[in-house]
Order: sequence, then structure tokens, then C-alpha cells
Amino acid sequence: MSSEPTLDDWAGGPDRFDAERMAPADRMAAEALIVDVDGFEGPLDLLLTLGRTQKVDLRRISVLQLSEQYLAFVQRAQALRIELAADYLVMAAWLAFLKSRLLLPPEPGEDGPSAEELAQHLAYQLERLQAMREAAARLMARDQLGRDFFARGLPEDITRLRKVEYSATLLDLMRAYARIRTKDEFRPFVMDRDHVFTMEQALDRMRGMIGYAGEWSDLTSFLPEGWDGNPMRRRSSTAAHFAAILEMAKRGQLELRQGETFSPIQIRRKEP
Amino acid sequence: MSDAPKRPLDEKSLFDAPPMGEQERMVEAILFASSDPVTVAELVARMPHGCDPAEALAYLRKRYEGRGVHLVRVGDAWAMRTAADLGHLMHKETVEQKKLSRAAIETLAIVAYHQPVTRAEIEEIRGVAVSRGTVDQLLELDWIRLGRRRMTPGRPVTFVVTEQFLDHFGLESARDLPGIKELRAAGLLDNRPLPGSMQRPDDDDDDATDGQSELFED
Amino acid sequence: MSDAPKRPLDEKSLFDAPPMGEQERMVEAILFASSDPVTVAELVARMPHGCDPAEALAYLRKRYEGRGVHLVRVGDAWAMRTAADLGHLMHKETVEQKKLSRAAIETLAIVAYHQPVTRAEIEEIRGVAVSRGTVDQLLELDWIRLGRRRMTPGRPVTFVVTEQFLDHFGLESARDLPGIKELRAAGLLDNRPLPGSMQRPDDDDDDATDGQSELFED
Repeated sequence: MSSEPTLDDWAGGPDRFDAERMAPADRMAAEALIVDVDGFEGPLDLLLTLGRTQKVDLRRISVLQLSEQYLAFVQRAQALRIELAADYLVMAAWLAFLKSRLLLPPEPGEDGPSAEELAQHLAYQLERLQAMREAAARLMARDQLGRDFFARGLPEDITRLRKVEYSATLLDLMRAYARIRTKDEFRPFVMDRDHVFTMEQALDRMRGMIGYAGEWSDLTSFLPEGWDGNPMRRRSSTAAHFAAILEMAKRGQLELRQGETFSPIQIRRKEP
Repeated sequence: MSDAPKRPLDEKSLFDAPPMGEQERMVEAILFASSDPVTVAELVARMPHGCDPAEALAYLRKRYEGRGVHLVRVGDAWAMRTAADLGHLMHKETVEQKKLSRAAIETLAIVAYHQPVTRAEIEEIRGVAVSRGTVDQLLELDWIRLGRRRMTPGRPVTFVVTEQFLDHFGLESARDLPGIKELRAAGLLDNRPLPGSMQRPDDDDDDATDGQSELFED
Repeated sequence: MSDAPKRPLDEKSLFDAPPMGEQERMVEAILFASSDPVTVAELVARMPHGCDPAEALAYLRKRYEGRGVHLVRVGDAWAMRTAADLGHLMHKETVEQKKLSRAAIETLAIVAYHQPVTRAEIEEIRGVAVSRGTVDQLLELDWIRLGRRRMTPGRPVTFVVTEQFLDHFGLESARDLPGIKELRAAGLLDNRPLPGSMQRPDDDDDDATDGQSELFED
């Protein structure tokens, strides 16, 4: 271990978190990393930050060392009961895999990219992200319209020819379309079927007819005309009337009985 | 006309006002960017200590003599205006911007996404009748035009979008319009979960060209 | 230009275009009057038949060199803008700009440097999902727009930067983005997929070069 304290000193795990040996600035950095875990924009961002502690050009970064740093970070975060988002854990699993591939000799006849290729790609991703960060910073540091330089403050409007121009932006267009399509998607689901007899209809019918059912009689004899032939209509009306008589039995308006399973259901008016 | 307006500042300007050439540039920039005429008092307040905007204005006025833009006095304030004799070039600035009606933008969107599309199909998708004026307006704007007749009974006319449409909306082709899934991903659609979470690809536009029906099969 | 002018012309202009000095004045007036950049095509349309705005622009640009107001190029268009070194005098004109999130700034830079770029590619570069609303915000600012669909499976939409973006950051074209040559030379603008992944780089490259070369044509 070098005499210069690095993130490795704490990243090796709680037992190696030897604060005594760290310079105050490094200790601050280490703590900040843990505390600010929410401040990272994803695993790549975290890797980039960890990678900077290697103090080398990103092209010469040790991916093996970086993987260890990352895994130690995740371990430590978990020890501190900091909840990490799933993508951090996915990256940890991938880095653990990469680390083992880097350490072990390649299996003969193994397909796919080599561990070195994968490591190189990771280094490339970090370099590219870093490059984009710097490009973004340079872009934002440019002189900007409305801040550093200015457009004509008084665009001239000589009202000579008046032409109405209708304007709409692409955003308007897309939103309009989205509005129509979602309206469509959220159309309440309706069964567009003719052969449906509802329970409400059945209840209405049965209320009028129950008076005539002084004796036990089959439910099927109450089905409306025209609803007992076509199987679809028969099923629907039977179900509706069955639901209706259950409701009426609950209200104490009728009694029902069934000899055995699947035998005809019989109903009778309940005597007051 | 001008004598080296970009004179480098010498030490003197640390204590004195900037050279007159610099002051002229300042007045020029302030008048250009301001939405109202600017008074000399205001110029004095905005420019470095010791400046003489009145003198700078005199130089500037001379500089713009005979140009396409003039320095004019408005009450006790100053402004830049285009030369009166060039007014005939300005009619572009008199355009009145109006937002398209909701019916029009929806109709336009349907044509763009479903082209070629018949009037009946537009009405089916929108769920309401499309007024004649709406279609006429879009035709007049040159954003839609008539496409080929549909080879179905009645041979209805179809509508398609125009080059002008693509131009106005900064699209390279109508195929570049994002699909529903992409609209949602871009945050342009509420992310409400779909009932049944099954997103049906369109089945009401069998007649649409192959390219368009692809839009919804991401 | 079309050789069948629609507007009634007086005898003189049927034969001669106005002298170059006059044309320069016209361009000056038109650009001064507009707060948005004006394309050469629009200048041609607004000026008398036979004018050569491109040449007039070259003269005009020279005339405004070192002045408080400059002639700047924005993509295919031209605009008058105050000199950036005088920004300190303009605090009165400054409009409060909404602060962009770090994610939005990075996404913007990625679109600018990698355009045309898909959402998936932005996410690949940043290593994190592009949050809902980030793209929306950049679209609303008119700094990015939809480009052509990528001719890869799924035909994803792409994003490119707009003329407003160039105008805002004082860029003549996307070619002038700071450091873009070095980044390209270093291979950092390549679309390099994870080794062994299904994505074939060839497809993307074809398309990317296509889009890029378009941007860099004059």
C-alpha cells in the first residue's frame, strides 16, 4: 500500500476504514461519496468519480482497480444501509463478473469478447462521458443570446400588409395526436353485444312476476320469451335471472331451493 | 468614414472615460437591444463613469446617415429605425400569428400520422364530425393536399401532408413523427397505466400505406 | 431564383438589379428589423428581382466588424446581434433564464455533438435513463428537434439541434461546436457498442455519417 492515502484505504471495507491514516481532505471526499450517493447520475457517473481518484489519464485507468473500488463502495453503502437503485447493483454484478474474468486465465474455446475488450469498452465509456461533460461545460460557458449578446429589442412592425399566419409547433401536433390516441385507449371497455340481458332487467321482470309464484316452480320457466332458444341469449338471461333471485332472496322477497348440485333451481314467493 | 473604432484601451482609460469610438459602440449596442427609445440620461446611467453619450450619439447618427437604418430622435429619447424608403421591404414583419384551432391541429395530426386518410376515417378517429372549414383551412395553409382516391365504394378522396407541412414542422419526412410509445417515453403523454396494459397497434388503418402503419409497432 | 417573377416590376428593375450599395442597405434594414435570423432565401424573396443578398451580406459583415452590433451567421440564416464584450451594459435587457438541470445540459451537449442521436444512445452515453421531461424541456426551448428515423430495427426517432440552438450559443453551424474536431479525432464521437452485443456498428455509422455530412455541407 502506498503511503499516500487513497480511496482504497476506506473502500476495502469497514475494517480497513482507517480514518487515522487519511488526510482530512481525502476523508471528506470519502464521506461525501457515501453521503451523496443520491447525487450521482447513475453507475457510470459514480465510476467516473471513483476513477478520478486513480489520478491517471482515463485511457490508462486500471479497470480492475476501478471494479474493486466500485464493489467496495456498494458493499460499504449496503453496510450503512443506504438503499442503492437497481442499476447500481446491476453494474456491481457486471463488474464482479468482469473482475473475475480479468483475474482468471481465459477458458480455452471460450466465445465472445475477451475480458480485456470489455474493460477497454468500459474505459472508453468513461472517457466519452467525461468528454461530453467537458463539452457541455464549454458550451454553457459560451456567450449566450439574451445574456451576453442581444437581439433587436424592438422588432419593427410596419402595419402595411396584414397577413394572418397560423402557427402550430411540432409539439402542439404531437400533443394533439397523443390526446386523440389516449382518448381512444381510455375509452371505457364496453361489450358491444346484442345478446345481453342485464340483472337490472331481470330484477324488474321478477318483481312483477313473483306474486304469481305461490308454488315451487323452476327458475327456467320465468325466462322471457325469445331468450330461451339461442344459447348465447339463454346463458345471459339465465345468469341475469339467477343473480336477480339471489338479490330478492337476500331482501326476503322469495325463497329458493335446489335438490342437488346442477339440478333445477326452484323459487317460491315468501309469505309475509 | 470611421477612424479605427476598435482602438485598444490604453492606461488612461483606467481613470478616464473610454475613448469616443468605444462609447459609440456602447451607445449603438444599447439602442439596438432596447425595446424602447433611450434617453441621454439613461445612457449616462448605463455607461461607464465619465462617458459623454450625447457626443457619441452625434457620431453615431452621422455614421448611419444614408444607411438602411437611421438613428432617430423620439421626444427626448433616441432609437434606431429602418430607413423610411425601405419600408416596402418590411411587410414580412406584419404577419399576425394565430394559433390553430384544436379541431384543426387534431385533424392535421391525424392526416400526418395516418396518411393517406379519408374524411370518414378522420371523423372516426376523432370521434366527431370534421367541419368543412377545418379541412379548407388546412388546404389553404398548404399543409395538407388531396391524395389518391381510395379504391373503395364511393372512391372517397384521401388527404396527405405536403412538403410545406414538413418544412413548417422541421420534419424530414412524415415517417419521422414519433409513435405513441415514443411520445410517452419523451414525457409528452401522461404516463397513466393503460387499462389491461395492452397497447393495440392500429387496426383501423389497414388501408394506410405500409410506412405509416409501422409507426405504431415499436 | 425563378425566372418568372410574380410581382409587377417597374421597367428599370426588369433589367437591372439595384446597385450593390442599395442592396446592402436593404439587407441591413431587413436584418435590423427582425429579431430572428433571416435566411438568404427569404432575403431573395423580399428583395427586388435580380438582387444578390449573399454578396451584400459579405459587404455588410465587413462594415459591422468591430462595431457595437455584429452581423452573425446562424446556420443558413443571418442576424444582427450586439457584440458580446458589451454584455455588461445590457443587464437591463437580460431575460431571466430558467436554470437547466445537469441532466438537461448533458443531454443537450450529447445531441449537439452526436447528432443525429437516438434516445437509447443518449442513455448509453450517460449511463442512466433520460428522465421524463428532460427531452420535453429541450424541445420546448426549441433547442432540439426530431431528425430522421434511424434505419435500424425499431426505426427509432433521432434528435438534432436547431437553428435556435445555434443562435442562442452564437454558433454559425454545428461544425463550430467547441472542440468537436478533437473529439472526433479522438474517436469519442463514435458509436461504439459493447463488444459482443447484438448491435452492429455498421448500420449506425452509415446513418450517422449521413446525417453529419449533411450538417457540414455549406
